[in-house]
Amino acid sequence: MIKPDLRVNLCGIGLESPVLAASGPFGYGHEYLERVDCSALGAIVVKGISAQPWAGNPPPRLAETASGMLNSIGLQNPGLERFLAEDLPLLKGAAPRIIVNIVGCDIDEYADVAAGLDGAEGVDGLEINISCPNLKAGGVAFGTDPAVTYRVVSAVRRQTALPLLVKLSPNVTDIKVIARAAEEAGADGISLINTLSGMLIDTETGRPLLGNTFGGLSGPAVLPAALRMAWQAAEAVDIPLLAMGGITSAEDALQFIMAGARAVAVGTGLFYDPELPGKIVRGLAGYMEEHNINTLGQIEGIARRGGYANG
Amino acid sequence: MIKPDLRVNLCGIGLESPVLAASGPFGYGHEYLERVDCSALGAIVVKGISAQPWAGNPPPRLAETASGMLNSIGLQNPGLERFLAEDLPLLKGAAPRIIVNIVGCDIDEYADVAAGLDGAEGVDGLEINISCPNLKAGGVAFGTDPAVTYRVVSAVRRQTALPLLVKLSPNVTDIKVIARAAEEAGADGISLINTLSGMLIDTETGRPLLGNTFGGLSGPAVLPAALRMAWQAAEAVDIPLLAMGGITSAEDALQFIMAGARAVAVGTGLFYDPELPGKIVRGLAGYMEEHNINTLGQIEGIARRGGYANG
Amino acid sequence: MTYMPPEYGHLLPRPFSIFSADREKGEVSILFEVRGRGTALLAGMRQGAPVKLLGPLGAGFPALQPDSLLVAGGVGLAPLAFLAASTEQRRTLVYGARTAKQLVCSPAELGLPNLTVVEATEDGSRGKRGTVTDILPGLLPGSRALFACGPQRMLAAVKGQALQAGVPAWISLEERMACGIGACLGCAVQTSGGYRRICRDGPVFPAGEVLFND
Amino acid sequence: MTYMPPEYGHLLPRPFSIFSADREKGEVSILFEVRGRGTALLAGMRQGAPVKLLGPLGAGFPALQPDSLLVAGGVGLAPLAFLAASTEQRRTLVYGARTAKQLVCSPAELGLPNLTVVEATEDGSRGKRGTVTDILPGLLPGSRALFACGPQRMLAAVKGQALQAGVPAWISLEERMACGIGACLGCAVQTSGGYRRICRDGPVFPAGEVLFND
Ligand SMILES: Cc1cc2nc3c(=O)[nH]c(=O)nc-3n(C[C@H](O)[C@H](O)[C@H](O)COP(=O)(O)OP(=O)(O)OC[C@H]3O[C@@H](n4cnc5c(N)ncnc54)[C@H](O)[C@@H]3O)c2cc1C
Ligand SMILES: Cc1cc2nc3c(=O)[nH]c(=O)nc-3n(C[C@H](O)[C@H](O)[C@H](O)COP(=O)(O)OP(=O)(O)OC[C@H]3O[C@@H](n4cnc5c(N)ncnc54)[C@H](O)[C@@H]3O)c2cc1C
Ligand SMILES: Cc1cc2nc3c(=O)[nH]c(=O)nc-3n(C[C@H](O)[C@H](O)[C@H](O)COP(=O)(O)O)c2cc1C
Ligand SMILES: Cc1cc2nc3c(=O)[nH]c(=O)nc-3n(C[C@H](O)[C@H](O)[C@H](O)COP(=O)(O)O)c2cc1C
Ligand code: FES
Ligand code: FES
Repeated sequence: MIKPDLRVNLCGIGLESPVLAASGPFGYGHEYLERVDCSALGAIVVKGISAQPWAGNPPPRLAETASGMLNSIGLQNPGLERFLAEDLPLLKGAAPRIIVNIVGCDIDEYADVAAGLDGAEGVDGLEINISCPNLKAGGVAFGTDPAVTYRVVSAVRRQTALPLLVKLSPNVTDIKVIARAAEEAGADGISLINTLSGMLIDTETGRPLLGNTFGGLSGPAVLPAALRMAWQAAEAVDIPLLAMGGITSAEDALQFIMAGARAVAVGTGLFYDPELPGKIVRGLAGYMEEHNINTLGQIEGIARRGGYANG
Repeated sequence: MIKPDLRVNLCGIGLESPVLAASGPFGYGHEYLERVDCSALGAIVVKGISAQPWAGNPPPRLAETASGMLNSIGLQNPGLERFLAEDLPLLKGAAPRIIVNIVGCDIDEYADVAAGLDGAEGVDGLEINISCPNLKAGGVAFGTDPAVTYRVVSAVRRQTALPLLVKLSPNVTDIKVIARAAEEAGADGISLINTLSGMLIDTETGRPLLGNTFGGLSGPAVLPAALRMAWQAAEAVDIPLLAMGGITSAEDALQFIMAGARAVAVGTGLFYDPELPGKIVRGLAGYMEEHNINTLGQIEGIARRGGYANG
Repeated sequence: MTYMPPEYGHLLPRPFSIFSADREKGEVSILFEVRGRGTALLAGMRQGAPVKLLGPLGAGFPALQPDSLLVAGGVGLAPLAFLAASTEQRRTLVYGARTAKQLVCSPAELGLPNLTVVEATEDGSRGKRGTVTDILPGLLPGSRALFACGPQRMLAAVKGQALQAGVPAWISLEERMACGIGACLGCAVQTSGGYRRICRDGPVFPAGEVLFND
Repeated sequence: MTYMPPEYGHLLPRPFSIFSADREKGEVSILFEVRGRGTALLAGMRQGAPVKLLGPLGAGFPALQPDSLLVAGGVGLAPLAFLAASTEQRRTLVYGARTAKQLVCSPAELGLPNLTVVEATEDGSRGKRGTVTDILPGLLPGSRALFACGPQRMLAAVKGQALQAGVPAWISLEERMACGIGACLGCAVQTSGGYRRICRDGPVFPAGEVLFND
């Protein structure tokens, strides 16, 4: 009988498990590490860090939707300095690998955060969140324009030798051109998807339900759109993919791997079930045993190559 | 006590009810008209018609997703001639108002269908589906480019004096520029949203589940994204909106109306419950009675104006 | 179409064949197998809970002729049991499945005294060892018509055998559905006459018209 | 956090206060009101069905001091009943709601002999006619601390009255939640110290720190 090997190499980061905690829902990690068994996670992608502290959006910040949720946290975070002083020490050792998600309101801020994290002990990689509003361009997200994407990624690349993932916004006409711009600017990997822009209205008050009007849609509702974009990104670039969007089972994770993802992350799924990472890892192992698969590399992108020979 | 008036005027088409059947799920109408009470519908938007018959995509064409579904019907349709000869006569009289959705694989085909429908008795309006792949531009959808949108809508506008709605694709970075292009080209109204591009993979075969790989996501899962785009379109244009995307209750319909829609359509919701239109209409009437609202005009776009004064 | 109870969220209706009908009592029964979420939820419902149905829909099997052969794979038994119950003539049902467990109904449970049931399981755990297509060659020569329902692979094989033996055959197909009434064009099957709707033009088609893609 | 049974699809967990706890039996109970889909599904579950809980979470009320005043609006009774049960001292609970129907629990049902309950309903259908804020002015002067839970509008008014009377007050807040443990930053409330997390830094905050936005 086969003993499945779940290790993967994501842009030079060796992971014991292909299931990561997505940036945001997991916060800075210690809250979950205290309460639930996180040993099944290959890495934690910590919540977005900016150079200065960001206050975040007015409440309500959350709403439940059909098979999903909206959030408008507004990238609230303690800023680089406090992250390094207070959060990172709690994570080191306790967490598996640590990937830090970075945000900025202009290109310099992204570059500054990257520079500040470059030498930090315990940081295994960076993930740039290019869905932030570009304040110098009227609040349009950086990641909706390939030229701006190229500039942000290049600026960060110059500041760091750490493995660098670029996290794409799904709110674009053509994810392929954005993925290519990131690759050309020196990204080591692509993360996708961030949340889909959405909103709800409270019919009793006649007003938007979220304090910020718009929020980001995540959860199982978005899985088919996320999977389509993962498929398209895999077609567009040669660097590895970290895929996410609505994953709540091993079968969901397998779909992303078969579309071409090296590893997957769970975000909203953790809210439904904090023990989800372990369940997914056990489910993947079971699937691999059943289908005689030694390593995930054997099925990475298999759906792009016609699937199993006689499936 | 108030007797709520549910009539609305959509681009010159007087509707007895603000709830329409969305193009596609309702087919050419007669199948539903035979089986269920459709009297609550303000209009039927019939399935897309092209100049020549289209065969459609290979099966499987449907898949269920979390709170939604994927379809890849591929715009199968009998073509203009058979529609006029066989389908339209069955609809006339039996149906409330009739809006015909038109599709094409190039601009000429759109114009030809519009010309052929212009004089047809029983046709109250047209809806142009610009989500079709533009065969002359490598299969990119017409509706993802404002310049192409402008050209398609202008070409159709020249062929017809019928009320003309333009149905937008949600798979774009900025729905506002597309809505504005349609308005400038002479559209009388905007319909939105069409389906979000998505896919699923069958982990047993390792292959995409749909015969066509990609399909369109619809149903409650997409409601928050659809509502956000309706809100943005209402901001961008002055012509009325017909809004849809995941509506399965009067409360859902109200959210779209409060975001700025004149009328709403139900598609996937009909599959969950063929009696949905009547339930929504009764729910709207109940809400209006409770909140002392005479006409829907009083709450159209109210969320864009700060909501109820003391809600 | 069987509408899913709304407390489970938004689920498309599920299509099922009629297994038996009591016209006097106005009752129908369905025989179903748990495949995924929808059938698992139906199976877990408490007895007496209401379920909304729309039907009957589409075109079923033509009337049974003398010397007809019925062929069922697994839960494909449902429409054939219903067909068999429509006449008192003697007829033969070839009923196959992977293992005895998938032979969901015993001949006695069907309560059709004039029905001869030939069972086959791939592992030999009940009836003959093998598939229905191992048994058909012996029975086709004397038959005037064949009616079949089961997995697509079985139907494709049965179609080939029937055509070769010159026996007219009708097969009942499956595809994922949304509307169930012919409106959405979601349940297409490729036939010699182009795409047809399984829910309305079928689910039963003359075997010769159906183009299987494998 | 109460995790919703998976047969209903994907639903976020729902936060509830502990209404009572029996440490020996290892049991806790919650008292809840049906507001939307989640609570309706919980209410419809058959007796004995398992429910997954994560807790206790966050920071509750500080220890009861002598001459404390408890104030509950509707189902906000839950954490105050739990607090009241933590001591044998005499204390007073002001318990208000729109109508008698929303006074979900009678004093007798609470089974707390040392608790004096003053009820108020807006329509006068039980207890005094009016809101808890009509009653507080008479009781605040003799009180050394106030503990409250209820609708936001009530808490804002109670905060004002307590501050004015110079009585230290703690209030338990509500906001929509996702993680329940302080990770997602979804349940923010504006305080004099910036946004704080209701699930972890609260739900109980010193009233003076909370900035109500209405
Ligand atoms: C005309 C017709 C008659 C049928 N009669 C019966 C019957 O009498 N008894 C019975 O047990 N089943 C019958 N089926 C199949 C039944 O509809 C499916 O098993 C059921 O819809 C699966 O629902 P689920 O939620 O459990 O599975 P899902 O989770 O939706 O899917 C589980 C698996 O079932 C397959 N599947 C899902 N829906 C369909 C579908 N509509 N057609 C074919 N495969 C599907 C999927 O490919 C998937 O592999 C019939 C189908 C059709 C089209
Ligand atoms: C710390 C805390 C303790 C609570 N204790 C209790 C308790 O002991 N008993 C009790 O009955 N309720 C309590 N609640 C409120 C309870 O969590 C909500 O009523 C419940 O989550 C509503 O779920 P639903 O699916 O029925 O409603 P939904 O359909 O989700 O929403 C219905 C309505 O409830 C409101 N709502 C939804 N979730 C929340 C939330 N988390 N906080 C505030 N409002 C919400 C929405 O604005 C909406 O108008 C508490 C909330 C918090 C934050
Ligand atoms: C509450 C919440 C906060 C989030 N914060 C961030 C963030 O700070 N940076 C980021 O790149 N993505 C953030 N995301 C997006 C997630 O990392 C993920 O891309 C998205 O939610 C889709 O995955 P899911 O469906 O598994 O949640 C956040 C998502 C949620 C739900
Ligand atoms: C099966 C199916 C077929 C559809 N066919 C068409 C079509 O022919 N033309 C069109 O403009 N939209 C078509 N649509 C899109 C719907 O009209 C609608 O825009 C979309 O489904 C979102 O609404 P819903 O969530 O209520 O279904 C189709 C949708 C479905 C589910
Ligand atoms: S299921 Fe809609 S046409 Fe068959
Ligand atoms: S609910 Fe996540 S921080 Fe409070």
